[in-house]
Amino acid sequence: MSTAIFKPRPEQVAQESDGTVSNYLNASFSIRSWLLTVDHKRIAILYLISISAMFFLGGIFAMLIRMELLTPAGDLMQSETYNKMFTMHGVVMVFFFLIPATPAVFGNFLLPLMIGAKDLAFPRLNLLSWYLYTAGALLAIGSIVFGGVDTGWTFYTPYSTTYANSNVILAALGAFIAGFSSILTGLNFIVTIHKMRAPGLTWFKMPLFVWGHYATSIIQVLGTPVVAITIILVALERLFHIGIFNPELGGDPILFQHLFWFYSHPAVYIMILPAMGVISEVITCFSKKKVFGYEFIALSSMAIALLGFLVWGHHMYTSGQSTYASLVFSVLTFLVAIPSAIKVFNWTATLYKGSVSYDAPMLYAIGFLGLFTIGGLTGVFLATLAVDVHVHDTYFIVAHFHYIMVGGSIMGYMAALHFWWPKITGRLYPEGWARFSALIIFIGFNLTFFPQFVVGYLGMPRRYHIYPEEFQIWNVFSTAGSSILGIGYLIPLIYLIWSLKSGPKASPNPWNAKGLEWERCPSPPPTHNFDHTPVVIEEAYAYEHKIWIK
Amino acid sequence: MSHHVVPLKTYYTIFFALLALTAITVAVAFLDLGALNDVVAMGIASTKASLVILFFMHVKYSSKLTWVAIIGGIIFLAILLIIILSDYMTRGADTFPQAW
Amino acid sequence: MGDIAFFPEQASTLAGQVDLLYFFLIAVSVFFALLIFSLIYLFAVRYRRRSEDDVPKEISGLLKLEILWSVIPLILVLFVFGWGATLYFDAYNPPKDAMEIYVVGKQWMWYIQHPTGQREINKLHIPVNKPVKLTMATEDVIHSFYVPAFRVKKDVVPGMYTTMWFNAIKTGEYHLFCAEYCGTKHSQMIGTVVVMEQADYQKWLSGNDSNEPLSVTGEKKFQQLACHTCHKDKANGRGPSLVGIFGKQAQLQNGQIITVDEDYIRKSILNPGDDVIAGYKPVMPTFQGQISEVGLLQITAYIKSLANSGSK
Amino acid sequence: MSAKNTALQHHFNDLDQQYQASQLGMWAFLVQELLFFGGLFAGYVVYRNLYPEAWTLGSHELDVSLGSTNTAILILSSLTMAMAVYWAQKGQKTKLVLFLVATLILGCSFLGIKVIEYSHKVQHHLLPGNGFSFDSPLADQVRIFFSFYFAMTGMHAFHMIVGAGILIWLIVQAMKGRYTAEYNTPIEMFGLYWHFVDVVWIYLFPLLYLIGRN
Repeated sequence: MSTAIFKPRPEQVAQESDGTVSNYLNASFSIRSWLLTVDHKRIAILYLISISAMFFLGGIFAMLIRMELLTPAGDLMQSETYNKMFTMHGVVMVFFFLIPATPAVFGNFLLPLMIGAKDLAFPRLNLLSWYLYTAGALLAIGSIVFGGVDTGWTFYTPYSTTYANSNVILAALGAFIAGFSSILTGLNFIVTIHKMRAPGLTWFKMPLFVWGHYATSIIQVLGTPVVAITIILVALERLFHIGIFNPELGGDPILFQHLFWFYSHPAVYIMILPAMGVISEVITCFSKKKVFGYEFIALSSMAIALLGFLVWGHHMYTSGQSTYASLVFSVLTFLVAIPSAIKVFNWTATLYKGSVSYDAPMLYAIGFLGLFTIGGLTGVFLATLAVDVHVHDTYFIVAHFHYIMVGGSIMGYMAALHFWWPKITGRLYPEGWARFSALIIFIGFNLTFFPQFVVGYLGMPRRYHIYPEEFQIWNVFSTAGSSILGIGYLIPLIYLIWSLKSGPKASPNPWNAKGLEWERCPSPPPTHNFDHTPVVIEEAYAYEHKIWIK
Repeated sequence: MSHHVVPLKTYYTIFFALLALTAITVAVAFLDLGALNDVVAMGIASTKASLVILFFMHVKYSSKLTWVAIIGGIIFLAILLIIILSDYMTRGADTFPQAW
Repeated sequence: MGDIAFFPEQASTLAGQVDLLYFFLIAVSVFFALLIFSLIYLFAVRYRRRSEDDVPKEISGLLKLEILWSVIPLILVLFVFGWGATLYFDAYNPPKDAMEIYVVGKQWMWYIQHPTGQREINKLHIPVNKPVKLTMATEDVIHSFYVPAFRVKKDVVPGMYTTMWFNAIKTGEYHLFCAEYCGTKHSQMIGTVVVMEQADYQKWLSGNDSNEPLSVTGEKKFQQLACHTCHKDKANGRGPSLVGIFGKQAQLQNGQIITVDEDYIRKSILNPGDDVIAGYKPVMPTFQGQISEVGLLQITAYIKSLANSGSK
Repeated sequence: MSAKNTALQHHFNDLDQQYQASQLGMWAFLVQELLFFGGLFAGYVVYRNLYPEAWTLGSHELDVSLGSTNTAILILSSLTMAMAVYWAQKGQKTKLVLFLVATLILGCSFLGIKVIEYSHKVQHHLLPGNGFSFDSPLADQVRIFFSFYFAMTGMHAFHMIVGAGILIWLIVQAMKGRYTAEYNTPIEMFGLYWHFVDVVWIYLFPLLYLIGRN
């Protein structure tokens, strides 16, 4: 019986009738056709490769940090090097993995398919976005090679502008250019969703994946430019000492924090909203049920996007910002927590009276639900003024945002990777290994980050190379967990690449899912997506209706 | 597919209105109105800006979506300016009444 | 030390209240987390897929339920907001009678200056059950004075004084950390806060009374920098008389009324042209870069001592 | 008409959908630019509140006559740009090219005046950085005014230079008869960009040149 679970079910494997119809992958094999492609599906593959590379680069920095923190003394590396490790871990993971991950890979690939369009609104702009991303990534890698940057991914002034002597400008420019890639992707999605929906596809019939990306794109377009100009001002200040952020010349370092967090808090919603879109798709498909409260989930994505711009000050409660402003930010932060809570309740209610199956994507989705709930609840701790005064800049904060970013955003990314892998590559991944890796990642994650809540409340500050002995036990748990987590992420890399060559060929709809990308085009889809533009007649996730077979 | 074509005459009237407003704003700047100077300067600048946006950029005749985009952008710019200013304005008021 | 720590000591009046709020939040979070996890587990097991072609009943949503789980969390969080805000006010509004201590953060060490003259590095001796107010400045980048056992933390921002206060209720030695990343040795910018009984504290004070009170050093620096040539005791000098002005209201040239506090004195020494007192010309030269933060604290202490002792 | 389908890109159903997509894309881009300049305006607002006297001193160093002529030039270039769009919609190629060239000339003369102003500032050691000197106790704060002056007008001039470059490309395309009454979207989109740059200057002029002139 056990092997049966891990063998692909008959309807998952491609029948002979599908034959080797030409698709976007075997349309042509020349390097030029890949590097100059304007097909949104190929650009998504380019992003998948470059993003996975940056993810593992960031992961290496994470492992080095955790190894250093195994012992209270700073015995693995100098403090100078350690500061560069956590800075580069932050910069690579935030700007080059979490922000682009789900939108650039799955948004690019699936958005046109889900709304019945032939491609995104501006295909050439889409390719430009990938080149901007790659240029930014190369600049960041350049700053690592030339000696790294040690200001923390937040580049706080006046340290980053006056006192740091590492290549701050190189890393900041990398983030600046990658920011424009994010802006152009967001712009592309907004126009595509508004203007290129298939006939019959009204706003409230669209899949929630599309709603999630619409809300994300609004944040990308409205938030990223403010950090772009802030990075330019930091570079000007560092090169010419123009005095804007330098207190000796009359500048105010807290202004930098305001401008930086105006973008960087909505940026965390850029990271989580696409993952939420993925979770809505996966949970409905694997419980074979319409999502519970469709409008509430869709509108709470928009509420998060808009309210997300009002709350950045909760990063600055102890920064010398006025008490009045902290009060206002605290109230608004509590308001933005409500839509996230609504989403979690709605996803849980979707399982009720469903027919739940535990394929790998569903395991990741349930993992997301659990970890995102803990992440969200600890966020309430940080919104509370009095508690944040104690835990600000300690490992409690590190644990909170890793629960949201790794537990939420990356679990959602892995769910998407496994759920749409047959559609993207036309191959089935080994189900057994996938479930095993999901379990390992879940265990490794909790062992890594839950002890950090404890040591955080004990008062261990962030970014510490050396710490008092009584915190060691929690750091040993955390380092042990991180090695399990590291292995957990390597396993999918192996079996997914393995499946490219020798995985069984996938049928157009291996999960019997609803959605244009499953019902109306083969896997992998042809370059022009649909032979004739589909007409949408049914609600989203109408699992009571017959599944279309292309 | 002629998107709304604005007659030349409108362009000329808007052009002269903009020049006149520029002259006014420069003239008013030299009068001593105290704090009112900034308010007047911004008022005139906003009228000029809305003239350019409505007529030169055809927004007066464009779809509602364009209006939503513009007003959305202005609202988010206002959020940035007002909330940052609210911090600086209340810096001195840290000693709140203990009665809280 | 060296054994396993599970929970930080509660060594200040604030610590108990913050922990109470913290436990309340844990209780609420555990309740909601368990509620959600058990529901997920229940539904996932109860409604697991028995055969490939069973078609579940379609439920598109329930408005009442949606409102329920929006309003209840809203009320809960607003209650938590209120509780957190009141504690925040206590934490960041020092009582009037608090004992003043000056702290200067310098790249990678804490320099602590008692008004009675004692100077310490990375060490802070304070009496138990006595509110202590710290006025903090930094010579270079942003640091953050953080004592986990007191549950208080405040960034030290260059260009302005930041203040915080605590009232230690348990004697002993507690960790002092720098919580805002400030460069290479950020993790070595640590120290200990030693809370002593009143008697031991007096003995410690007299033990190392090696140097004179802060205000005396301040007066020497005031003379040495020739401030007294313009700021005379009576109001007949080119600058306003500084006798008895600390803490009082003063009118600026542009009619604005400000209170003369440490921040105003510091800003007027570094940017004299900025807020000039009404009736005086902006002729005072800037002392930017000539006086260290410690020197500024000494002069401020001297001007404060002029406030209550009348003309010297 | 052959021009019609060559201009229509494969993934759009018809030219109107393509036009609406381009227009929405352009407006999203302009909203993003608004926030980009917004960061600078936020810094301006904060520092003008912190150091009002220094900013008045700094503003008095600026030449109002040059500033207002520049404003007039930019408004005129907005007019010529709008007329270029008008004639593009009418399909009159020669008039279109004429007004595009006029807009280019006006844009370049605006930049010319900026070069004059900047060189005047550099001679008077008002360029922020080590060379900056200003004889007043508020020298540091006046330096912050000038760093915002150069950051804002510099970023605006950069947008003008990029605009001029695109303008040249459009003129070449227009001369080749690429734009007809049916298909002139690039001209109209560039018009939106040019008017946006003009709107930014409409705010920059009073905020920088006309502070405390009484």
